[in-house]
Amino acid sequence: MIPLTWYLILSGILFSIGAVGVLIRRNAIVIFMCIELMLNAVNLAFITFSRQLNSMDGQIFVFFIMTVAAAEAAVGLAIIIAIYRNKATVNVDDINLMKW
Amino acid sequence: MEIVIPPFDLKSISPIIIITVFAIIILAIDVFFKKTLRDALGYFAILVVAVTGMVVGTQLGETVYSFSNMFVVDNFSVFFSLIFLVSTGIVILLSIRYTKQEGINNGEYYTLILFATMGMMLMAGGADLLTIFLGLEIMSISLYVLAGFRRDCVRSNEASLKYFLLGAFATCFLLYGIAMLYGATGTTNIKEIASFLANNPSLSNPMIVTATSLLVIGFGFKVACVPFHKWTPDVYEGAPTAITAFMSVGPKVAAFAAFARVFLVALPDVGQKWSVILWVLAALTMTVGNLVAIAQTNIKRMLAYSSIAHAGYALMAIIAGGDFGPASLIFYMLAYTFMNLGAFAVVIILGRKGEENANIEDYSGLGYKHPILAVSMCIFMFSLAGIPPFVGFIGKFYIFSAAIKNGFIILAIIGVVNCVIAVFYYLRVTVVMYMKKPVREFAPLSLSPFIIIALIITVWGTIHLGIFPGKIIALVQNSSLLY
Amino acid sequence: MPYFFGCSYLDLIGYVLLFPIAGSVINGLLGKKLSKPVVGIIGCTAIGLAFILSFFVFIDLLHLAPEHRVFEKDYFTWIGSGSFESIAGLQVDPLSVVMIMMVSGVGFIIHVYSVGYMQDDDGFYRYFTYLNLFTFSMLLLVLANNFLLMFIGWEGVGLCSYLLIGYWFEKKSASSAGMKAFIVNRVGDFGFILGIMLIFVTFNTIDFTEVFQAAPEHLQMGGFVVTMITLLLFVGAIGKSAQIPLYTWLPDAMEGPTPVSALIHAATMVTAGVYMVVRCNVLYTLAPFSLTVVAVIGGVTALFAATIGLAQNDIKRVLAYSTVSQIGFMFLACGVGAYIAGIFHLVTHSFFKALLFLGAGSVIHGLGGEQDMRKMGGLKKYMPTTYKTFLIGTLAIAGIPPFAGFFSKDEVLLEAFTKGSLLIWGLGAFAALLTAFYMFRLLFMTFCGKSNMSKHAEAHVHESPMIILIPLLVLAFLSIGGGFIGFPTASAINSFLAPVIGGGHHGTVDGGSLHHVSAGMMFSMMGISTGIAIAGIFIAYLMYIKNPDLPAKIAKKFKLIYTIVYNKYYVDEIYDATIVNPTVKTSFILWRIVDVRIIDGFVNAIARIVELKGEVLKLFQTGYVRNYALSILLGGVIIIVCSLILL
Amino acid sequence: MLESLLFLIMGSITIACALCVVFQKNPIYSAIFLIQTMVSLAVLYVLLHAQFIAAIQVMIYAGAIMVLFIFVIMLLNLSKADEEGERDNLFFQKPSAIILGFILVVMIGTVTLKTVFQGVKGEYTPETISQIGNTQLVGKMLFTKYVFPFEIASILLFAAIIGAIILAKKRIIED
Amino acid sequence: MNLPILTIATFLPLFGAIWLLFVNGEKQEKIKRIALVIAIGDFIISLPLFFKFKLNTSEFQFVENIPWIKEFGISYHIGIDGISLFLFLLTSFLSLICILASWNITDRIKEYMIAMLILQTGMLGVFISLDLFLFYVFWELMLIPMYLIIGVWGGPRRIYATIKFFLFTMAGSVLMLVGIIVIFFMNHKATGEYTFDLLKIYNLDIPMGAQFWLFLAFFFAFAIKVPMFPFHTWLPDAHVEAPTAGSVILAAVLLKMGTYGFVRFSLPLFPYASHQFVPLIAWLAIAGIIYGALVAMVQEDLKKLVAYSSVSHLGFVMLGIFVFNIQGMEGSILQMINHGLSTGALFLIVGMLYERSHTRLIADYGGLAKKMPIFAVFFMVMTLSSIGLPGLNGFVGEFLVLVGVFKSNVVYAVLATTGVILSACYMLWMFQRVMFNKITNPVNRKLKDLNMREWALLLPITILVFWIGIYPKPLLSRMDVSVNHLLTQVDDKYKISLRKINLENDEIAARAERAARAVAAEAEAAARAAEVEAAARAAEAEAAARAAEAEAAERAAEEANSADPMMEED
Repeated sequence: MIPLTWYLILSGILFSIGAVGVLIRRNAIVIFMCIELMLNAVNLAFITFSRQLNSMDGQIFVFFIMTVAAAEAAVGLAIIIAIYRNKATVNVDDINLMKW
Repeated sequence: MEIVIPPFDLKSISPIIIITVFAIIILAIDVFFKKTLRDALGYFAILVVAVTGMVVGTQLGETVYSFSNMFVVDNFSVFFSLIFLVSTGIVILLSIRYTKQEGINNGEYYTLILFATMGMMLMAGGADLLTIFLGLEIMSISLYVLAGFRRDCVRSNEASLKYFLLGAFATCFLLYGIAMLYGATGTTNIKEIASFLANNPSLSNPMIVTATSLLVIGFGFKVACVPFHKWTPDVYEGAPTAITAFMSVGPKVAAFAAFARVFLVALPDVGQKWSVILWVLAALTMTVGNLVAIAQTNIKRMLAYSSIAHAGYALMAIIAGGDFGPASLIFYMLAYTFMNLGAFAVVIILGRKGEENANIEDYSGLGYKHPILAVSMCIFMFSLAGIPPFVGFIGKFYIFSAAIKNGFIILAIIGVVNCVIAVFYYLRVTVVMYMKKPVREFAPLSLSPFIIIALIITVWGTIHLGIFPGKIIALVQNSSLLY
Repeated sequence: MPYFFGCSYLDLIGYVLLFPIAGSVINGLLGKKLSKPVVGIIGCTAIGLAFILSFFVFIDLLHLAPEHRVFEKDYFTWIGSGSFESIAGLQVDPLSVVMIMMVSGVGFIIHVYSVGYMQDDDGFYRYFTYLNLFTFSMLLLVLANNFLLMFIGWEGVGLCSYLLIGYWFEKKSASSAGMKAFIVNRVGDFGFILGIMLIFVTFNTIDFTEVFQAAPEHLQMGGFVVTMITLLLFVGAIGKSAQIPLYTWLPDAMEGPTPVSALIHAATMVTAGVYMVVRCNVLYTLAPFSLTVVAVIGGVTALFAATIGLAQNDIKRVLAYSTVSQIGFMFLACGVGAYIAGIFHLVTHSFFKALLFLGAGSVIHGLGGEQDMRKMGGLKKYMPTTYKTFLIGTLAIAGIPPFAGFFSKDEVLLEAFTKGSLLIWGLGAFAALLTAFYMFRLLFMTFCGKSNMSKHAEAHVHESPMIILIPLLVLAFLSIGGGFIGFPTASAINSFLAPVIGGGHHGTVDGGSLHHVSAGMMFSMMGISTGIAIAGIFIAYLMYIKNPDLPAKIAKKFKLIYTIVYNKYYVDEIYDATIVNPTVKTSFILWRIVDVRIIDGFVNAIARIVELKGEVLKLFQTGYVRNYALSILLGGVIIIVCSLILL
Repeated sequence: MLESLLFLIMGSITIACALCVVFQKNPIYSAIFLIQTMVSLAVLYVLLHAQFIAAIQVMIYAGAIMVLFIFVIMLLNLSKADEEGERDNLFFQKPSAIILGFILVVMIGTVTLKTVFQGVKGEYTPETISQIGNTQLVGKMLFTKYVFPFEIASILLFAAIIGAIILAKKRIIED
Repeated sequence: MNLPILTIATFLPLFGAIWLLFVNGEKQEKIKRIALVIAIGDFIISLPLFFKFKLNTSEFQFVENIPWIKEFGISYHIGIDGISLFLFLLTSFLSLICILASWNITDRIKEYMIAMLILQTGMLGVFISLDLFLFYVFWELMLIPMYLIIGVWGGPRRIYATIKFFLFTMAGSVLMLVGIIVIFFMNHKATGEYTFDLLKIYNLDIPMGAQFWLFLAFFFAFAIKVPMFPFHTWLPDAHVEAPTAGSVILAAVLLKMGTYGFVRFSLPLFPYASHQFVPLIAWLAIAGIIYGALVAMVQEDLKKLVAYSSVSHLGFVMLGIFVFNIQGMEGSILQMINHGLSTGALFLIVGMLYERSHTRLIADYGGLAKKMPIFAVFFMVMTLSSIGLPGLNGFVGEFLVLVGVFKSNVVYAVLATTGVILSACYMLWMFQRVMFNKITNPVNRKLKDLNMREWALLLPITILVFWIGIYPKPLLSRMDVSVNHLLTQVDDKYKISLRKINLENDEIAARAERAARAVAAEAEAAARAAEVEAAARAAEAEAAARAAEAEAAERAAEEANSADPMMEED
């Protein structure tokens, strides 16, 4: 059996990729997808820990995270739609009316 | 396999049930009686808040862990819940006229505010990181929506988007932290984490240290502490003013409640040793908040930065810990609720449709035109600046006491120096109101009896608690016993 | 012992002060509504009553045995703080009685004179208010029983001097002169007040009697403390009595009305320094070094001022420099330990100098305000009485027997010769020569020779009215007879004042009488001084009557010296350049640079920096949501790294 | 051995797909690669004995949620990657993000490798779980220990639905 | 019957302010009259304090002590002693004058009067608080109305001035807040009681190291308020911009809060540090005296001139406080009152001029004495009082201060006395330029002399000026016991500190000796083993021992030296 730390490192890599994605992409939807990626990384960590600790709590937590992800997806996409209606763009760099 | 469903201790969560149920009822009323009962929804919402408040009040003094230690009712959570309800109540009072003016859908608006309040109560009463997380999400999602409630307004959209993206981003960190904490300790329950850490020195465990850092990011984002603060001014500026008022108080206070509970109960020794990093964060937060606030011309942005600075002060209370720290945090949050909401009340009263992003200069000569409003604003500004005899002073005094008591004298000095910097921009509002001639005609005030009530409550709270804080302090000291 | 309503006149000493202050208050508050004669009567009566009472007090005192001629009356505690106590109390002893009689007497005469002199002035009541206040202050100065109370009088006369010099305040020169007088006096007071403090710290009291009693036991002869005390007090005296280097205010003080010059800047106030030194003779005797300083400063001032007097053309200024010079004589006397001689000269000087000033006033009055001697001349036919009295005064000051000045000046020179050194005497003698010269120069230029008056003035010139002439006559009488109170070998003033010298009871020091001097010595000295005086007069005669062109020639020949002397050695200019201007410039620098630029600049810079930091930090708020996320991640990474390193 | 191999393969796929999500210019492709990532993660979940989660990962996450994403992308007609071509206003953003990401990876890796796990072990070993059944166990937990959060989650979803409706519906001109 | 006179007197103005809130702002006359009645009432109420004041007790009198915030041991503890009595009376007297002086204000008179009355409460409260927290509250409370008075009713640069004023004072006082809290916890540590009660905290023996920092914390608050050189730059600006009454209050009362703070808090709480800081404070005070005077001399603006003269005058006060003897202290307290009266009056006078010709530039005046003789008299009296002419109030205080200073340090005294000369220079020069000479500015030909109201403003002050100058005994006798008590208190605590230091030094010396002896013994032992090496080492050890001894002796001597001035105290 492979050590569980590998899973954790994988989760760390995924998390970092997601984070980098949030930082470098400009399409709001893609940014949001990168956030989903990060959430997935977290999920992987939870599952791994759950496995390691012989506990179900991690899995349940992941269940709730998925729920939250769904809720966020609903709201987030709604926000993106709303802003697209007003500005006809989802480029976050163009959405900087407010600064300083 | 047999499933034994645990006893439902509904009494402990009765406030949450009440507020949720009535929130849904409001939505239903809105759906069925759209036209006829517009304003009535607001009254109803206030009623809900009041009833919930009374129910919460009855819980004072007991400590109950319910639902497999998922939720706790203790003085700490009760007091915080009361603060949330007060702020929600005031915000609803502020909203009744405001929503009409801005053409905002009533039912969903109040429902979401009440949901957010419910989320906050969950955060304050969460005894498990999961509950806290869920509470945080309910609150956040409601607020993402509320921030973008004026759908046709680009700024509102932008605020909503920024808040949402960054909020979700920060939530990932929080979750990762929770995951790591879970991995290192085997549980997400605060009490169990505490007992685990009591037996195993956490500091030798890098994962717990990292987890703590990640939690700091997560909560730091919600309380808007530097360097996780950048969303605050933009979102505050873009969101509908009533919601800005709400956001500047409710979520922040709730995040502090959770922050305090996690750090002071679950991670007490981590919290202690962590003081260095939190120390730097607090100092940075106050300083950056105050400095940038000086450079602001928009009152909402200025208040946003001021709220960042206040987060810095409150962070000090968490760093201080001990028997004064949590108590001073609670008191400060209460104080902050009154004075900040009061300031926003004035902003709302003076706002006009579509032009609510008021420049500070627009308040020129307010003292001539609307003396009572100006006096109220003055009181809030002085209170925010921490000048006696207003409640802000007592709050700061309490926090500095806590810091000094636990040996953070330098931090306290940084704090007081920041108070002086803060005076600079708070005074500017009064200067503009009293010492400058009006630059233009004031629009007719958006006054309603409710907003006046809100103003009276906040002024009263700011003054009364400033002069006779004794009872509240006793209560707060009683509530700060977290264990 | 004569009694007044059942109490001794000594007990009524307070009224000596009360009358003038009452006069001052009445005139001050109501004077504007009263007519001029009434104001004048009130003013004169107040002083007159004071004089009469002083006289009775004097008589009272004479009834006592010489060693008991000290009477103190305490009224109330003025300042009491811890061990420090200053009681408002008066002290009557021979010295103070002589002084109060002189002050109130001469003062009364000048008051009367003023009624005539100031007749046409708008601020008549104001004038009398000040004059009465001045008399009050001077009397307080001499009657005080402790240093601090004396200081009230001391400053009070300074204030009145300020007010009276600047009486015609619309004239810039007048108001400036008043200010100058006050400030220069203050410089002296600086020393005086330090002296008082040193006395308090040394003796733990500032009461005269107690200090003088304790001094011989407490202090070592010539010790540092007593030397410091006396020197500091003397700094006060220098300021008030216009000695080098603080004399410059006195000539300027001639901006005031002439009677004021007579009263304040000749007869009374400027002698306060001398009075103070004599009052503290016990201390001075213990400090030989200080005495030397007093003598040297006195002698040098006497000569120095006399030389300036040689070349002045303003009639009052000449008199002013002569006053400086004569007071130098008094200090010279004190400096050699001849305190009584000093007081004697003080008294006679007050007579003849008042006479001279009033006479000059009469001239000025007669000429409608002209003060330049070069525009006078030949006045004796227009103003015979004035001329005669003035001549008496001039003879007195020149030291021609038997006029008052002769006796006193002779005594001073004699004492200087016997007790001091030849050098000191030489200073005095030379000064006496010059005095005789310039005084007669003044007399000749003014009254003799041919008239240099303008047509207008000549038409206008007239003898003064009786109210002006009577005081002149009285003073002329005193200038003739006044010297006899100090007639050698039978000096009444000597024996009367003797108990005061050396602390009264502690007659450790020789009272300054002339018992030790042989008669031959005395008479030869008399001869010498008379000779000096005559020589001076003769030179003056040569230059101004016989050969009126000579002065101009001499002036041409010694142009440099003449210019320097004519310009008063440029002392004022030097003070301006070395003290006044640098101070003002420094102040400007302090204000414009240090205060505004540096201190305030620093403060403002902090504020600016704070603001700027806000402006700069604001720029980090770019508005790009990705950027915000970056800062979250960056902050997070830093926190994690730090926490991992730290923990 | 097979398990390790599987992990390595699936792990590589996951990372590759994740990288594609980030670096693909076209949002649609990003979304598809995200789905791919999720599916491969689901495989890893199975390897970790979390079959129920693996199932809902595929069904709900990859299935429902991601479809929503793609739907929105289509709705807004965002398939062309026009915005990404422009000059980046934040020139420092990309390098610093990548450096930070790298540091993050290293840090998490180090922390993971250095940590000695002392957490309280639970009773649910893979054996017990397979005895009871993973899904049953999740169900049991949800209705016992986690009943409160479970109920709360419903409100969360409710709030999200309201929010989504509010924000996304077309403006109805009122009054 | 024991009326709570202090409370009534303190809060009556606040009550008046609340009353005014409900008066129609249009009725200007009514508002002014109400404010005046309140102020007069307040003054009358506070008069019994003077007459009923017991002379022979050092206890605080008219004490009221009610718990306020029990949780922190904060109480409403007020009372007065001989030190605060006069400042209290001065405040209520000058507030009355100020309200009368504000009669000409037409712009928003209601708000103005409210601010004045609140200000009065704040100021009165500062002087009677016997609770650190209460003190701080009043201390800050009075900032707000003052800020508004300058900022709203001030001159053209009022905003700059008022913000500067506020920030300066705030910057100083927040550190004091930290200091207060630190003391609070120190006291708690020592006694186990949470209390801010000053009288209880007086008994606290603060460690010497902590005293140093705490003293500094308080120092900035008070020094800025005083204001001591170089913290004074807010003052000229604030004065120039403030309306007349504001200037009067600022000069007469607000500045005294700083000096009062030193007397009431710094000295008794930190006696050791106070003594240590004497050189610094003395030099700053002297610098202030001379600097203030010099800068005042060249001012072109009347108000600025008077403002800088305040810097100079307050230098005397500070110097008197920090010589620790009764003359210095009483002189300082008296000087506080004197400065309040004469500088207050000078500001009134400048205000009267300003009302007439709307300029404060000295150059615009000249020759006024001709047109305004009565005004000239009052002006003269105040000028002379400010100069410190004997017979007027200024002299008594100044002289006592100087005597006190002279007793403790001659150099300070000599330098301070130069201020006497300088004050004459700048005041008289100013007076000359304003009142004397010919009228050059045609505007001034039409000036009117004082009216009845202005008489009423200046006459009472003038009477007090003469009274204090001629018969200051009623004041001094009331101070005597309190000042004595304070000084003994300070002295005793200081001596205890010194003794502690001596003990410590002895201990250090003993330890050094012991160490030296040990080394020597060791060396001796070594000597037996290896003679050559040992000789060198023994010598070294001996040298070390000697050095240690010498050091100890030196330190002891130093201590003795520093202790000396205290021993001389009578």
